Amino acid sequence: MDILLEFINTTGFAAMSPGNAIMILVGIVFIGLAIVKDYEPLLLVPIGMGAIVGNIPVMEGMAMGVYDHHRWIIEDGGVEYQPGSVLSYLYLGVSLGIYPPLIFLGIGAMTDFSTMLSNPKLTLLGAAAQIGVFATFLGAVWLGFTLPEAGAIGIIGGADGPTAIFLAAKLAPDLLGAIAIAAYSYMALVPVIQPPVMKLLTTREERLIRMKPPRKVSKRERMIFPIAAFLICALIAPGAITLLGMLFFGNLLKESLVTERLANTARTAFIDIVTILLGFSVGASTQADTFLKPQSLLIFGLGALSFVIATASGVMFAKLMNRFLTDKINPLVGAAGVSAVPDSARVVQMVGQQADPHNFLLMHAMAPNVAGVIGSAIAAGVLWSVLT
Amino acid sequence: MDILLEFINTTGFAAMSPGNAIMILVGIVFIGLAIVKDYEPLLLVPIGMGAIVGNIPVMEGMAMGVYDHHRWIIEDGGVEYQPGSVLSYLYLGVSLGIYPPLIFLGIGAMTDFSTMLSNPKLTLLGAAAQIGVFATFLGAVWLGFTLPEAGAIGIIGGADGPTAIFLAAKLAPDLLGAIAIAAYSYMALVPVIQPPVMKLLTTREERLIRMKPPRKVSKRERMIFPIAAFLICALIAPGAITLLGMLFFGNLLKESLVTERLANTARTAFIDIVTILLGFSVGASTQADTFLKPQSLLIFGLGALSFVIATASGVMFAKLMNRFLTDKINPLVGAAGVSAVPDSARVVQMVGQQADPHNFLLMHAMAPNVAGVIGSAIAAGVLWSVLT
Amino acid sequence: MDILLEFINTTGFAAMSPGNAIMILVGIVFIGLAIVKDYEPLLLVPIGMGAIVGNIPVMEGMAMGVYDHHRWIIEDGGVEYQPGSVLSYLYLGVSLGIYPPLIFLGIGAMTDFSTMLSNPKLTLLGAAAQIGVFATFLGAVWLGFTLPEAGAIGIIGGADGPTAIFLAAKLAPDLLGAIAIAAYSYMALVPVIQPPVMKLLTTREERLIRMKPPRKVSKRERMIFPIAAFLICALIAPGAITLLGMLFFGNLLKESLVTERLANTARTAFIDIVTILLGFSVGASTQADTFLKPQSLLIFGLGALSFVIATASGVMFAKLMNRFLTDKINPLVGAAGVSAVPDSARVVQMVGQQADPHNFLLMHAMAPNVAGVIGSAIAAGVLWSVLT
Amino acid sequence: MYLLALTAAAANPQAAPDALPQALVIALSGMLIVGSALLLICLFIATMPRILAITEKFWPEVEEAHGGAAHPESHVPDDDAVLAAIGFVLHQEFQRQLQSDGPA
Amino acid sequence: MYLLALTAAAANPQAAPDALPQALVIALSGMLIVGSALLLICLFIATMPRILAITEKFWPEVEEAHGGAAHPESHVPDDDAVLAAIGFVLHQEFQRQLQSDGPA
Amino acid sequence: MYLLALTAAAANPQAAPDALPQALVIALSGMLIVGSALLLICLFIATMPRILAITEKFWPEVEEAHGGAAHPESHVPDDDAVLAAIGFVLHQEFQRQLQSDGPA
Ligand code: NA
Ligand code: NA
Ligand code: NA
Repeated sequence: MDILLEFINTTGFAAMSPGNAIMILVGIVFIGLAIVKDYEPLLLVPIGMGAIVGNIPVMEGMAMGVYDHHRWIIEDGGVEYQPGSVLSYLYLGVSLGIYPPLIFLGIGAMTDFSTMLSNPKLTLLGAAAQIGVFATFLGAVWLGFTLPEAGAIGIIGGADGPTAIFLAAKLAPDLLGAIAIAAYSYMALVPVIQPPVMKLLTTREERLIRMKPPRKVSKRERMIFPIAAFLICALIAPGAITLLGMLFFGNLLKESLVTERLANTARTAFIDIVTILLGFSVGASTQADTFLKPQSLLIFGLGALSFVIATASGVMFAKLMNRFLTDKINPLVGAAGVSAVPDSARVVQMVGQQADPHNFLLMHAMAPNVAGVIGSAIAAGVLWSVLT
Repeated sequence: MDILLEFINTTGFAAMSPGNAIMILVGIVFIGLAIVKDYEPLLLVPIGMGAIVGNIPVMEGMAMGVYDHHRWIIEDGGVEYQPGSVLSYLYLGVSLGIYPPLIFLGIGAMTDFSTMLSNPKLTLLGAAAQIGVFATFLGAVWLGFTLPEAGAIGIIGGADGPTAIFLAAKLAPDLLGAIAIAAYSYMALVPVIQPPVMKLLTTREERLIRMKPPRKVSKRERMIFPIAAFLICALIAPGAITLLGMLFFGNLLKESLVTERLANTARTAFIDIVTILLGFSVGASTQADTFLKPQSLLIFGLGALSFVIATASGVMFAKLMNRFLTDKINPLVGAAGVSAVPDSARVVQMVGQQADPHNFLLMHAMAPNVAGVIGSAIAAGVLWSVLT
Repeated sequence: MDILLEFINTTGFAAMSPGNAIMILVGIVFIGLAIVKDYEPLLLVPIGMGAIVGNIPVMEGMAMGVYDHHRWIIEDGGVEYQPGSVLSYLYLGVSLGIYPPLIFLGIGAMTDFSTMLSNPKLTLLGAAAQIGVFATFLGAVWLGFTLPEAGAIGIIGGADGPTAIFLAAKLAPDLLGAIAIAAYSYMALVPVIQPPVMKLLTTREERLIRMKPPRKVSKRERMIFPIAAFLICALIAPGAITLLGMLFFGNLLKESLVTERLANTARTAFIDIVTILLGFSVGASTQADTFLKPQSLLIFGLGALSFVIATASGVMFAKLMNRFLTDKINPLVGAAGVSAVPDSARVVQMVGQQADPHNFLLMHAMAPNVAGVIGSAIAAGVLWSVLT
Repeated sequence: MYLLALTAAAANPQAAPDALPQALVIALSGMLIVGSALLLICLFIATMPRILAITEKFWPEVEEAHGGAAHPESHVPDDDAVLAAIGFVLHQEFQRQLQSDGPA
Repeated sequence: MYLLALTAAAANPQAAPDALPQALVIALSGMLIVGSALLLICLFIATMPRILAITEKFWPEVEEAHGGAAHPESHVPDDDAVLAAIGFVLHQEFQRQLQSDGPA
Repeated sequence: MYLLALTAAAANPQAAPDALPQALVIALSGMLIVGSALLLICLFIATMPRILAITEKFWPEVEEAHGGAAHPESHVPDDDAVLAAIGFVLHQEFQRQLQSDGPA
């Protein structure tokens, strides 16, 4: 009968803490939002299922979670390898920062920089939105986080999941779960957060501005761009080499026209595999005891703030630029500078059409949108260089 | 001339042991069965070729086999890394238990639980077949294997290759090769082993029973199922989290309808890559000197026994259930509870049609078939929890 | 202001050495050749972009390059793991020799050995071309390289990128970058290097020889071939097990006809992923300070020599064989023995059509071409066995 | 089955290792756990349609077609689409045949 | 934004950690770097067409169509199945044509 | 080739490292091994059809068509190619229709 009792002890019903139950509910809500509202399902479904799996309480001594790492111990003058759990191996791609650059490879192989090439001044809007990153960084320092922690929290404002994970793994591994969840949550909530800010800061006349259709960009321009843009970014901010190297490598595979099969795999099977592993293991890292802390709430608060500031900065900078331009920019387009590709560009389109159903801003919004990805990666590179 | 002699010494002809020759023949037979009889070719071809490659005798000092692992040694007060062979790195996915859950991810993304949802009582047949697992476990203990070894041998009766490898890697790494080969061999031989047992235990009248066509299952049911089933299984048997987490994660990717591209990659490129690496490195682990032992023969004998018991248990349990049911179950369907998806379901269909060519049991057999996968994973989880 | 200065110091403009600038230019030239001349684009684009990324100068203390490896250090009697850079993890597949066999798996799943099976004597041309390997090996010894280094340099003459990387990683890791770049450069330059040698060594009459169309090869022959050929090669040269095991495994997946889905993944998504990672990390390993040395120039010189010798040997051996044959071989076909699949076979076709526009040598050239792949792998196996 | 094992052990008591009684408890409770897990799943599945029938009133299942449409890159063909197209052509063809047969 | 943060810090000076001034410099120079990188990219993009217009005279952009054609192995389609289907339809068609020609 | 290397070494005997004789043996035996392996493969291939001709009598090669048909999931067809083909057939069809309508 002892063994039967032992069995019952191994079941999870007894060990289930309220925290675990909350996190399992959070996971279910994530999956529900993905299915019902179609918010970033490729991220929320894996993260949600990961959160459910990661919060099943396990008997002491059974190594099954993401934090049950492999170890090397010294025994009898030799080094003994002690294996970790399966989830801990999958999580290595997160903690060592390997998955994010591979995701960027696939994003590069998907991204069409044409609209940015045809209207270069929109690039600046992608820079303006990074004010959200640095303002949040300041806020986090002010709230008492250390400088590296604050840097990792600030990058949530970059609205770029892989970048946030990459920087958090380097600067504040303990906060990685909270930062990743915050980043992806707000990226999913872009259609909820951005519209009020955008409407508040623009007049109806501004929202009605129509922009000139983009010019046709030559193949040669699109081939040269990834190499040149990489060199510019890398020489100015070498900390961004890994992320931007992969992003522009992927784009070169696409635009070179002679490596189509590699580009195709990078943007399908390869990015899908990495997305599955990244999402699931990030989700599984949200074990209640490491995740449910006051700190995490602060991080969520700062994250929301950073999205608001980033959106506002993009819109305001577009209005500022309009003072000097003859071909006016519709300031809504500035909101796409936060990246969250392609959701924030879709939001721009939607808010624009509420004012004028015949105004198609989507294509124009893609330019600051992809520029925002580059901007956030540079910001991450800068924060990494200075704070390590 | 010394060097020329040395060359001749490095060739394999001299070093070839009878054991190696036998295992190479076994590999060729596996490939032949796969090609001529179409028995589980996706597994037998990689395992067969792996067995051929793994049994080429290699000169002393050349590290090329799966067991030539990397090591860490202490030298001058520092830790020095000594690389292993290529095959040893591929084999890490087996020995650390990483491949099986990834295979389960793909299986989940392929599996349609609809028939099980439409006829829930068939689920119990998937439980009954696990009697094969525990009976074999007892048999192995009786034959003198240690408890953990017996657990790993018993799971052969689960008729589930990835589950067997996963548990053997945890409980009895030394027997992994034999257990994996036994599991896959008998899965391939399901069309040979099951029919006599099924015919012996059923009357012609029973084999003629027709079952009601399954009702249509709503999308919502199929979405909720993977999450709910995972929670039930994980809370009762936390040891099954890793395997079942991935299985139901894959199924959720499929059924959520918003992550179709991830589900598609999980069930094509991803599972194919892992299948290639798993099969080949398991095959290569059957080096004659570690594989050709009396123990292995015992394991093969117990494996055959467990398949017979599992089949019999499924059929008998179906007959038992019929005593209480108005809508009778065709007891042949019980044989599909051993899993070995989808082969044992096909066997049910075949044996059923021998009695009545117009009786279509395939769809009904899929329900205990997939329930058997869940059942074996739970059994593995239980054995792992208790025996480590 | 100190921090601002520090920022400026972290930019790459200041730290940029002339060597880095040269290597970045080399990378751009590689990409340009791939795009404009269509020379081996699947390799030159990743290598080129890798060379650009790897030569961005990074601030002291930021671990971002391929050589910033993970380490294990002893601290307080325990072993502490110190992570490496992302690129260093991707580079592990190169330095541990894992990528090349996986590439061979995909090549095997692509390769049709039919023409070789229908005209077996052409196989010998693939052996003759390996004279380039051993002659270069002698040349490198003569120039003062150590025996292992010379072996790794000699294999450039095998005209097979993965084989060269595999052997260099084992015998001369310090020269890997130079050897890999030399091998891939000359493979790309096959259409430039081979034609003059081929025309110099053949008369117009010889170039006009037409060959009999190959006979139809049965399915059964194609199924048996990979297993039998592997056994022959592996028993004679066990050092070639890893590469040839994977090559013939891939081919068996293709020819068995029952594992088509695995073969398909091996020759599409799987090989593409590995090609991307291999090419990019090999490119990134060409950091100016390790790459721009007099040694590298010597290696490039020897590499060019070895391609010339290999081409000449193939052609001359074909002429030698013609003395004993009734069905004459067009000696141009001998040049395809250097492998560099399928470029050198295309060169044969091109040079042949310059003499007679209605002579189709491509199919015949494929036989020595694939035999050359096998030959180089055996040569690598021999060199590895003897020189470690 | 357990009887079989027990009988076997009883028939050859000296050979039965000391671990057998412990193994028997493990086997029985293991089978119990597997059985109860699948029984719970069975009960859950059986109940689910009734629960959904109630929630359906408050929150009807609309035809959620966004999944497919929103992610066109996820279509890795659809033999179905191909078959549909072929079918369409054949249909056209047969229609034509009928029409041209008609007047003729 | 910086103002906002500054004000906040000023309003609550005791709470503001010592790191805030340093953080402010980091934030300002970081924003400067991001801005200048994207400004450089913007200027580069704006200039590129003009430079290419000059090089175009010496090295015209031919229609480089080799990309797709040169790598037929990347097409994983199944030409055979498709061709078989099409073939079947065409066959049907020709049959019909023959038949309808016959009587006519 | 070996001659060339030998000559080179002979022409400059001081520079030739001590390892050269050893290297020469390695090179010669290496070439021998590569040659004999490929010769054996060549002989095997040449013999195989004759052996198969004998076994064929006892175990004839049936048309094993299951490979392709049994794994439809491996077909990753090209929608474009398919659509193009369908388009072609429809075009043919409409052409025919026009022509047959014309005379009618
Ligand atoms: Na951004
Ligand atoms: Na099972
Ligand atoms: Na070669």
